[in-house]
Amino acid sequence: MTVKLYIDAIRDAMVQEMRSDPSVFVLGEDIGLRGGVFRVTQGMIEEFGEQRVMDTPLAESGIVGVAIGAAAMGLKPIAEIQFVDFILPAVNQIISEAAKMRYRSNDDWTCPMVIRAPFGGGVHGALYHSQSLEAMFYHIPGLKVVIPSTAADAKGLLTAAIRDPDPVLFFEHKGMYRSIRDDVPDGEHVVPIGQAAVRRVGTDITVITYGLMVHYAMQAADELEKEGISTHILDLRSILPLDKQAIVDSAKKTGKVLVVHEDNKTGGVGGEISAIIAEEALFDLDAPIVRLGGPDVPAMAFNASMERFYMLNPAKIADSMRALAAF
Amino acid sequence: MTVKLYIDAIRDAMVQEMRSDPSVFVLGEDIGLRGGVFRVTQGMIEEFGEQRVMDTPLAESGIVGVAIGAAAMGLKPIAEIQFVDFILPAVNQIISEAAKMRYRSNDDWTCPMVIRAPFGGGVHGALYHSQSLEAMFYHIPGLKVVIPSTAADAKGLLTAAIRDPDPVLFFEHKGMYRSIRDDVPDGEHVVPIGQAAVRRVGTDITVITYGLMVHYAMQAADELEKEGISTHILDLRSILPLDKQAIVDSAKKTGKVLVVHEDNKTGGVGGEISAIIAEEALFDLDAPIVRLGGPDVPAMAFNASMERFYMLNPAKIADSMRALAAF
Amino acid sequence: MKGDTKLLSRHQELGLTDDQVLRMYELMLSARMVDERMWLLNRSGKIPFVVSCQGQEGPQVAAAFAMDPSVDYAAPYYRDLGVVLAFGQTPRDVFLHMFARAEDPNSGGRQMPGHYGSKKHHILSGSSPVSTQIPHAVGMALAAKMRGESFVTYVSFGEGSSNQGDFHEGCNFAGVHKLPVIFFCENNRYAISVPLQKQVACEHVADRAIGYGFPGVVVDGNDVLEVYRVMKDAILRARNGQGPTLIEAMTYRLTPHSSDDDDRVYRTKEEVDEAKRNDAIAVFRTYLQNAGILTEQRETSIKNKLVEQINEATEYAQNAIDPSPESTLLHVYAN
Amino acid sequence: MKGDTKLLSRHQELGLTDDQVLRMYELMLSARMVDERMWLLNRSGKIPFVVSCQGQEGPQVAAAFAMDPSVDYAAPYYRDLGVVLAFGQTPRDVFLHMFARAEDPNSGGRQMPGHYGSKKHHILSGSSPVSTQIPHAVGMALAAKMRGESFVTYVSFGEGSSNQGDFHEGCNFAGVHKLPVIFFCENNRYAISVPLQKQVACEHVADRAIGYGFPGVVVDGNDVLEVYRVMKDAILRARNGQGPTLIEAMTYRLTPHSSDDDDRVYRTKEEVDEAKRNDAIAVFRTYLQNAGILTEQRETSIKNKLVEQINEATEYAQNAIDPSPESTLLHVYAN
Ligand SMILES: Cc1ncc(C[n+]2csc(CCOP(=O)(O)OP(=O)(O)O)c2C)c(N)n1
Ligand SMILES: Cc1ncc(C[n+]2csc(CCOP(=O)(O)OP(=O)(O)O)c2C)c(N)n1
Ligand SMILES: [Mg+2]
Ligand SMILES: [Mg+2]
Repeated sequence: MTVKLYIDAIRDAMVQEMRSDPSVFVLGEDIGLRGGVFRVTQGMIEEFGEQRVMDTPLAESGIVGVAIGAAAMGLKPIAEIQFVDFILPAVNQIISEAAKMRYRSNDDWTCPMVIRAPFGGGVHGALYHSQSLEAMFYHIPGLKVVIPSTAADAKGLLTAAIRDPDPVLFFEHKGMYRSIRDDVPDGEHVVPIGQAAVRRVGTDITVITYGLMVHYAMQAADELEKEGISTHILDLRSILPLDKQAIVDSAKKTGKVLVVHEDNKTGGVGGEISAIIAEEALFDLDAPIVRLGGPDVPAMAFNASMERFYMLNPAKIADSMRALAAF
Repeated sequence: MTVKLYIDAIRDAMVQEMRSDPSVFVLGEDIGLRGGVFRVTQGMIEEFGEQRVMDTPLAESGIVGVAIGAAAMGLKPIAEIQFVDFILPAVNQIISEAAKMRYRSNDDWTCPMVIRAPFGGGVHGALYHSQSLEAMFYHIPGLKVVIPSTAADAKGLLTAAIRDPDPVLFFEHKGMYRSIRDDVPDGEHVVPIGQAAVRRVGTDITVITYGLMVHYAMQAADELEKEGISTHILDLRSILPLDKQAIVDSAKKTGKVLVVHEDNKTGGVGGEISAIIAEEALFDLDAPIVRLGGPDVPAMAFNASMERFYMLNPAKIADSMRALAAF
Repeated sequence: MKGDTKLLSRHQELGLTDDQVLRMYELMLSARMVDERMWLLNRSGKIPFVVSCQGQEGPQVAAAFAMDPSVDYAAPYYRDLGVVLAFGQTPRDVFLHMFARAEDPNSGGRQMPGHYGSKKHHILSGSSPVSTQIPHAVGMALAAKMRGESFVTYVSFGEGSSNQGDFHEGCNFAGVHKLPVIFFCENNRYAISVPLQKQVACEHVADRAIGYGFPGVVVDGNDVLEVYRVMKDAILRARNGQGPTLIEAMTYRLTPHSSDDDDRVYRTKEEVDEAKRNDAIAVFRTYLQNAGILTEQRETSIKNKLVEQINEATEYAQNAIDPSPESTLLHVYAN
Repeated sequence: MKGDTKLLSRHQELGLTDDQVLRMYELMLSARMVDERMWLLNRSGKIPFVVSCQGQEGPQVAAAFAMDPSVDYAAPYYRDLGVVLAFGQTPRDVFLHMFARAEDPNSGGRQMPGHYGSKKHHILSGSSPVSTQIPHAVGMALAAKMRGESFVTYVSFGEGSSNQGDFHEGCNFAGVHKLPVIFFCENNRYAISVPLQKQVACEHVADRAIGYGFPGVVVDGNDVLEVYRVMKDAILRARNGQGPTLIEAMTYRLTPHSSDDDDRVYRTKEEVDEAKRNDAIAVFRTYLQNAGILTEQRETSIKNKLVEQINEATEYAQNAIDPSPESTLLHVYAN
C-alpha cells in the first residue's frame, strides 16, 4: 500500500498492464512526449516507446475506429480522449461499432478496448472542457462505463477494464487527478466492474452517487452528522453495469434516497437509479426519491460565478440531504 | 380535414411551410429525384427545384454542420437523416453545436433547424435500421425532441418544429409511415411542442408512452376493457421538453403507472418519467412504477423470430397492464 | 497476330496460370448467380432484403484474388459478395446469411444480408453505417505492423462513402503510420440515387490519396486483370513497409441499390444497358475465350456445377433452423 | 536599384494604399500586444486561461484584410485574434471576453478565451471541438448562394484540425456545390505537442484541395502581402461563383499551445528562436521601413496608442461586472 494521487494510480494500472501484456498499448492526442495534457501518461513513452505510446493525428473517430480494428486483431488498445467533450465525434464508432461488434457477429469478433477520458467541471473549463457525458453511454448495451472515485479504485478498475474482453469507457473526473489521494495496493490490483461500494454506513438517509460527488457527499455527511443526521453513501463505481442489488439495498436501508450527479438532471443517470428504486423498492420508501444534478442548461460557463452556480458542492448537497432527512 | 397517411402529413407540413416561407429548404441523402428512401419528400424536387430539395453527399456530420451554418444566416433547413441509426456520425454537430449555439453566444447566434429521421423496428431492418435513439438526445438542453404518433400531430408538430427558433429533432416511426392514417386539418395546422395528449381516459391504470407504442397501448387497452380494466393513456408527443404536469397528473389519476417504449429499458426515456413521478407523486402511487422496454441488447436482429422477441406488441403490453392492474 | 499473342498472355505475364484465371471467372460467375438467386428469392417473398453485387463481381474477385486469404484480411462492404466468396465463404454460407439462419457464419441471423464477417474466413464483421470499416482496417494493419506480421488488410467502400469523415480519418492515420492497408473504392457512379457529380467534385476519388501521402490509382474495374495487377502492386508495397494505396475501380451497379429501391426514377434504362455491355464478367469471358481457356463446354460445365451448388445451398438454407428467439439475449458481453 | 523599386511597390501593385498597409501593421501589432498582455494577466493570476495568436497575427490580419467585414463573414478558430480585431472587435471587447464579463460581446462571459463570435461583427460563434466550424462556414456560403447574395465566408483552422472528418465533409460539400467559402489553414507545424509529420503524411495540407475539386494554395504566412494576394484571388473566385479555395499559410506558433502547456518537452528553444526571427510582424515591419512608410517615430506613436488602448481596455474589463450567477439559466432556448 502506498498513498497515491488519483492520476498516479491511473498511470500505475496502465504501466503494470503494459509490462505484463505486450498486446496492451495506449494511443491518443499528445500522450507521447507531452505525457497527455493532464500528464496521465507522463513518462510512458520513455519506457514503452512511441509505438506503444502513440501520438495520433487529431481525429477522435479515427482514434476509436483504429483502436477497434486493432482490438479485433487481439491487441488491447487504451485510447485516450483528451477531454470527454471531444468523444462526441467518435460516438458512431463507439455505439455502432465497439458496442455491437460481439453481438452482431454472434460472438465471433470482439472489441477488448478501453477509452479513457477526463470529464467534469469546476476547473474553469467552460462549456467544452467541463461536461459529464456518461448519460450518453449508460443506455448502450455492449458498453461498460466505469467512473472511479478513489485512487485505489482508479487503479483496480482500470486494470479490470484493460483485461475486460469488451469495450469499457473509463471516465476520470479531472478535478480529482491531483486532489484525491488514498491508499493504493502496490502490485496487481483488480476491482471487478459492476460492484458498487458503500462508502459510509448510515441510518437516516441514503445518498447514491459516483465520481467527484462521492467526496462532496462525504463532506456533506460529515456536516450532517454534527446535526445528528446519519447518512448512508453508495458509490456506484460503474454506471453500466449498474449494481441494482446494491441500489435497492441501500434504498431500503433508510427509506429516503437522494441521487446526486454533477451532470444535468433531466435525462441523467439519476433517472435510471430512481426508476429502479421506484420499481423495486417503492413500498420501502418514506419520502419521494430526490435527484440533485446540474441545472438543465447546455453546459458550465467560463465565468467563475456562473460556474459555481452550475456546479454542485458539499453545501448544496447538504441542503438537499437536510431537506430529505426532515421529510 | 382529410384522412391522411402519417407520411403524407409529414410531407404536407414541409410543402406548406416551403410555399409560405422561402427560407425553408430540405437537404439530405436521396431526397431529390428519389424522393427519399421512404418517399417522404416525393414530388418535392419537382415543385421546389434541386436547390431547395437538395441531395447532399453521403456525410451526416456535413449535412448537419452545413445546416447549422445556413440556419445561423437565417435560413430554416430541414435535414433528413436517412435512418436515425445514421445520425450518430452527426452527434458532435448536434450536441456541441446546434444545441449550444444560442447559449454559448449569449443569445446572439441561433440555430433554427429541424432534423427529421425515421426510427424504430419491426420492419426487418436489423441492427442498424431499427434503432430508437431518442434517449441520446432527451438529456441535452438546447434541443427539442418530438415524436408524433398521429398523422395530425405529425403535420402540426412538424409545422411547429420548422417555425421553432431552436433546433428540433423530429423522429418518425418508420413502421407508421403507411400504417397510420387519421384526420388531418387541411390548411395551416400547428401543434405546440411540449404538450402531451391524453389518448384515452381511464381509471385503473395509466400508460405513458410515445410513438408507435401509443397505438399498441391503445389496442391493448381495448383488450383490457373487455376484461373490465380501464386504462388512461398519455402520449408524450415530445420527450424534450417533457410535459411534467401531464405526467404527474396522469400518474395521480390512477395511482398505477406503466411506462412503455420500444427502446431498450436501461437508460431509456422511461427512467426519467418514472423518476419524475417518484419525485413528485410518490404518495399517490398504489403500485411500483413499471417500465416496459426492449431488452437490453445492442439492437434488433434481422431474423424475424428474434425481431419479434425484441419488439413490443399489444399482447406484451397488455400482459404488463394486466399485472399492474392486478397489483 | 503478334498483338493477339500479347493479349492472350496478359494473365501469364501477371503470373496467373490458366487454372487460376478460370477459378477467378468461376468465382465471378458464382457471385453473379448467387446474387440473381437472391433476387428470385426476394421477389417470391422468401427473403425480405437483397443488396446486390451485380456489375462489381469482376473487380471484387480480382482484388480478393490478389490477396492470400490464409494470411491477409478483408474488411469488405455490403456489396462485396465476390470478395467474400474468394475469401472462402460458400454459397451455402451466403444463403444461410440471407435467410438469417442460426448457422449463418456471418452473424447467426442477426444482421441484414450483405453484412459479412467471419473470423475463420479472415473477414471482419461489418455494420450498416458506411465507412466505419475504414478505420477498422487501418487498426488491423496497425496490429500487423506492431506485431511484425506480414498480413495486408483490404477494405472496400463505395465512392459515396468516400465522403464520410471516417474515410478521411482512416486514410490519414494509415498514411502517417505507413500501414499495410489497401483502400479499395468501388466507384459505381451512384450512391443509391445520387450520381457521382453530386457526391464529389474531384475528377477521381483516387486523387484524394495525395492528401494522405500515398499513391492513388484509378483502374478500369471491367478490366479484371488490370485490377489484379494494381492490387498486386499495392500488396507488394504494403508488405514491403511502403504503406497504403488507394485504388479506385471504375465500375457500375447493374441492379437497383437494393430490393427496396427503384432505380428508374434517377437513371435511364439506356445507361444501364450500356453498362451491361461492358460488364466485367462478359469482358473477361471474351478474354478467356480468345485465350482458348474457356470453351463453350467448359462454360456450361462451370455453370451447371454452380447451379447445382446454388440449388443445394438454397435448399439447405431454406430448411435450416432459425436461431431461438431467446438467443436475442446472448452475446451482449463475453460470458 | 530597380529591384528595390519593385520590392517597395508590392503593396501598391496589390491595390493597397500606404495607409492601408499601415493599418494592417497596426492590427498585427495590436493582436500581438493584446496577446502579450493576456499572458501577463494570466501569469499574475488575473485570468485563468490564454490561448495565443503569437506568430500567426500576420497571416490572420492579411487574410481578414482581404475581406470586407461589412459584407463578408468569418468563422474563425481560437487563435484568430488578428482576424477578430480586423473584423472590428476592439481590445476592450477582447479583454471583456478574457475576463468573462457580462459585456463580453462574444459570449457574455460564458466561453473560454479565444471562443469568438458576434453577429454584429459578422463573426460566427465558435466552440472548442476543432473543425466543427468548417461545415458551418460552408452552410453560411450556401445561404449566400441560395439567396443570391455576394458575401464570402472565411473559415480557419490549424493543420492538425485538417485531419478531422468535419474538414473533409465540409470541403467536399463546398466543392460539389461550388460555394463561396475560403478554407484557411494556419499551419503552425504543431497540434499542441504533435509535430506536423505525425499529423499528416502529405507534403501540404493544400494538396487535399484536389480531392474536393477546387484549388489549393500554399503561401508563406510570414509574407503577409502574399497572403493578402492569394486571399484576394480566392475571394474573387468565390464572388464569381467559381467556388471555394483552400489556402494553407505556413506559419509558426511562438508560444506554448496555451497557458496550460509547456512546450519545452516537445520542441527546442532553438527552433522557436529561429521562428521568431522570421516572424511575419518583423518581416512586414522591415518591408514598411524599407518602403519608407514606417518611420521610427510612427512606430513609436502606433505602439503608444496601442499601449494606451490596451491599458484602458484591461482596466475597463477588469472592473466590469460579471454576469449574474443566475443568468446561467438564460438562453437555453428562445424566450
Ligand atoms: C452513415 C450512413 N448513412 C447513410 C446510409 C444509407 N446508405 C446505405 S448505402 C448508401 C449509398 C452508398 O453509396 P456508395 O458509397 O457509393 O456505395 P454503393 O452502394 O454505390 O456501392 C446510403 C446512403 C448508411 N448506410 N450509412
Ligand atoms: C475534437 C477535438 N479534439 C481535441 C481537442 C483538443 N485540442 C485543442 S487544440 C488542439 C490542437 C490543434 O492543433 P491545430 O489544429 O494544428 O491548431 P493549432 O492549435 O496548432 O493552431 C487539440 C488537440 C479539441 N479542441 N477538439
Ligand atoms: Mg456507389
Ligand atoms: Mg497547428
